[in-house]
Amino acid sequence: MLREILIIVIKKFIHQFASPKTYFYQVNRIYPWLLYISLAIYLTAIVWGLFFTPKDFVQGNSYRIIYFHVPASFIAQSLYAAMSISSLVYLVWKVKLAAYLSRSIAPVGATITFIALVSGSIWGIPTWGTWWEWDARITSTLILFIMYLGLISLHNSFNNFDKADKLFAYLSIIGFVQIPIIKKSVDWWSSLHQPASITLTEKPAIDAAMLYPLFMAMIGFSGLIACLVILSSKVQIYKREKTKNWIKNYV
Amino acid sequence: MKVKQSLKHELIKLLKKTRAWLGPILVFILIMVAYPLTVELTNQSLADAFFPVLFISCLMVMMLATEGIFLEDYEDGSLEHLLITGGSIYQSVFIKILVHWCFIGIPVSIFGSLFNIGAGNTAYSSILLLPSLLVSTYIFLILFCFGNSLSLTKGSVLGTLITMPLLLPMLVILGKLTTAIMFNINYFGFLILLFGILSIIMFIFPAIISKIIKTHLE
Amino acid sequence: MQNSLLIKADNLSYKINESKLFSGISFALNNNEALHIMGSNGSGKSTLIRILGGISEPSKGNVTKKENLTISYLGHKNALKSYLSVRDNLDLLDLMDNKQIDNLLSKFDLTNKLDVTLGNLSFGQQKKIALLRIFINEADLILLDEPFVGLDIEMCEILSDHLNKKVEEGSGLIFTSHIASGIRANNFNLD
Amino acid sequence: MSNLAFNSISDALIMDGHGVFVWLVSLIFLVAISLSFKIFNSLIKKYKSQIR
Repeated sequence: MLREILIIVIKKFIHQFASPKTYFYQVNRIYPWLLYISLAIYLTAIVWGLFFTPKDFVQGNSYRIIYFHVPASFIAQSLYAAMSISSLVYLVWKVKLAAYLSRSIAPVGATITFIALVSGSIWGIPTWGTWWEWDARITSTLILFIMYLGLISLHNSFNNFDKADKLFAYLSIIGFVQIPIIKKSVDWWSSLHQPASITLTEKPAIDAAMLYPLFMAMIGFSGLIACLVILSSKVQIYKREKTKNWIKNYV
Repeated sequence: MKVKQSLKHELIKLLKKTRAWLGPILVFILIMVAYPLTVELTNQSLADAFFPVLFISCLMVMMLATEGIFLEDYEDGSLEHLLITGGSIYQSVFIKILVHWCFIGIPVSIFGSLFNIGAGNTAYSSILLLPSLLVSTYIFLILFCFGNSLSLTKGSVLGTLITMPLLLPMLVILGKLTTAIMFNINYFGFLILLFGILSIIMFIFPAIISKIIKTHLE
Repeated sequence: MQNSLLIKADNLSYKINESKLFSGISFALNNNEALHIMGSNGSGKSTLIRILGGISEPSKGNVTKKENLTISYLGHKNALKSYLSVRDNLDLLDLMDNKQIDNLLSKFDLTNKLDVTLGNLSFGQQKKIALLRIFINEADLILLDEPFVGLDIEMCEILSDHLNKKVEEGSGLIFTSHIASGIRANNFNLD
Repeated sequence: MSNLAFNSISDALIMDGHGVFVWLVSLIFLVAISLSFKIFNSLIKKYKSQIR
């Protein structure tokens, strides 16, 4: 009995706060704060990382690309996870907003994955002497990129948005299987790529002086990407809810 | 609907359409025959390069075999009819994939391991190859069916783009399997891994595919 | 036979991409009743049939059905394979083992067509074969989408007579058609 | 914060010959991120004007 009441309350809560309208107004309020604070953090981290950290013993100064590459590849995967989770929310609870969100994450994710790949390739030239290697980590990031492209083109090829949303959700959940493979691939298969610099469970493999700016860069970059996702989701809401009254009033 | 009826239906549909099952097998044999002709080198290099060619041609043949696998039933209204009259799409999809594997996957696997001897590898490696080919053709079929169901009415370009990322990890495993067979190390580990993958996706994917098809019918 | 509720539509509405196709449709169908859904092209007749059949989800409202309701259905697509022979097609529909099949085939003038590839038959003949399932399968509810398209007058009469008989025997019938038919039914206008 | 890693501006630009790569990557990031902000903003403007 209590459980049923709880479920009803939660459902009400979700439908109240997950309405595109509420989301839209809330997001508009936090957007400028988020943008400027994360921009400040990111720029500080980059300046710190590029000019004030000591140079790496083995890789020389080229290691400074880490401050761009690592946050980007981390975000590329996290965005995919976020997209799958919100797809799952859409399929289970039929929350429209979740579908908008997962659709709007896809182009951002594709961009970030692309620049992660490119920066990785450029980093590879001075350190490994090759810009591309068919090793597991790089290949799986490429897979991630193709996955994003596939999702976007799948959604774009249907005129009926409801159908497109559902198919998108199914594909992104199935593609989620890729994420653990990407995460673990470095450990499973011997490769050129170094193991992850930072893990939650173990002591970081790099020096503290290099680590702090890296953490800062990650936080700042996440904030920036969150801003991009917000913008992208606003595009989706404008596109999909354009017949609704509240949005006409808003504009 | 009873399983036996579904089986009968899928058998009629596949067998009476000769090009649907004979075509892929013939293409496979053609690749296997044509490939040694294009390699004008010693027998040894032929044997070395055989496995990648074999796996890729298996992949391509399975892609051919699943081309428009649900499209026909979708367009003539059979799926709609099945759903409204209370049939199970899960069962129909499961059996459809199984029947396709029996009539395309099994012959291709057998021919593949026969051609393996022809390429200069040992008969023992052929015996090792056969079960892994049987399993991997089934996995390929399921994955291509998934891609095809998503891009049901939108053609094979989209389907391929969607399926490719799912296939690449599978190809990596097959690449590792090649070394395992060549040097006979940890072969059964990989075989068990393949069986594990198959046993999971064999039952889950038809359910997802049937959900996707229902979405298309809406 | 006493009246029992077969299917009930409650305030159905359907929209594609936020544009409304129809809204506020309610009706109930008992057995021994027939319902003729009318409407202009694009008014959502087929969609309504598909919603009743349980394929499409209505955007609002819901459909309640009798428990274990069996449905016999023919959409505007025939669900036949043009590359198979007529016999194989009937096999696919599990009609070939039925006792009535020979009788019906000779009534429809199709006995000598059994081994002909379906694609070589005319549109009307194909439609007759597709309709065989309606004549043979026993079901609580018969759902038909444009059953009279492509049929000659004689066949139209046979079909109407059969459907009338079925309704009298206790089935429910819902069909769409843009022509007046010989079926005794309540009319329901979508426009 | 540690000390400055480079003695002069030209040192910081060249970075022992690795400067090309580091600055190329930073340029790519700058362009990609600002371009995506710009694209999304212009899309929002477009849809807004459509609704009006």
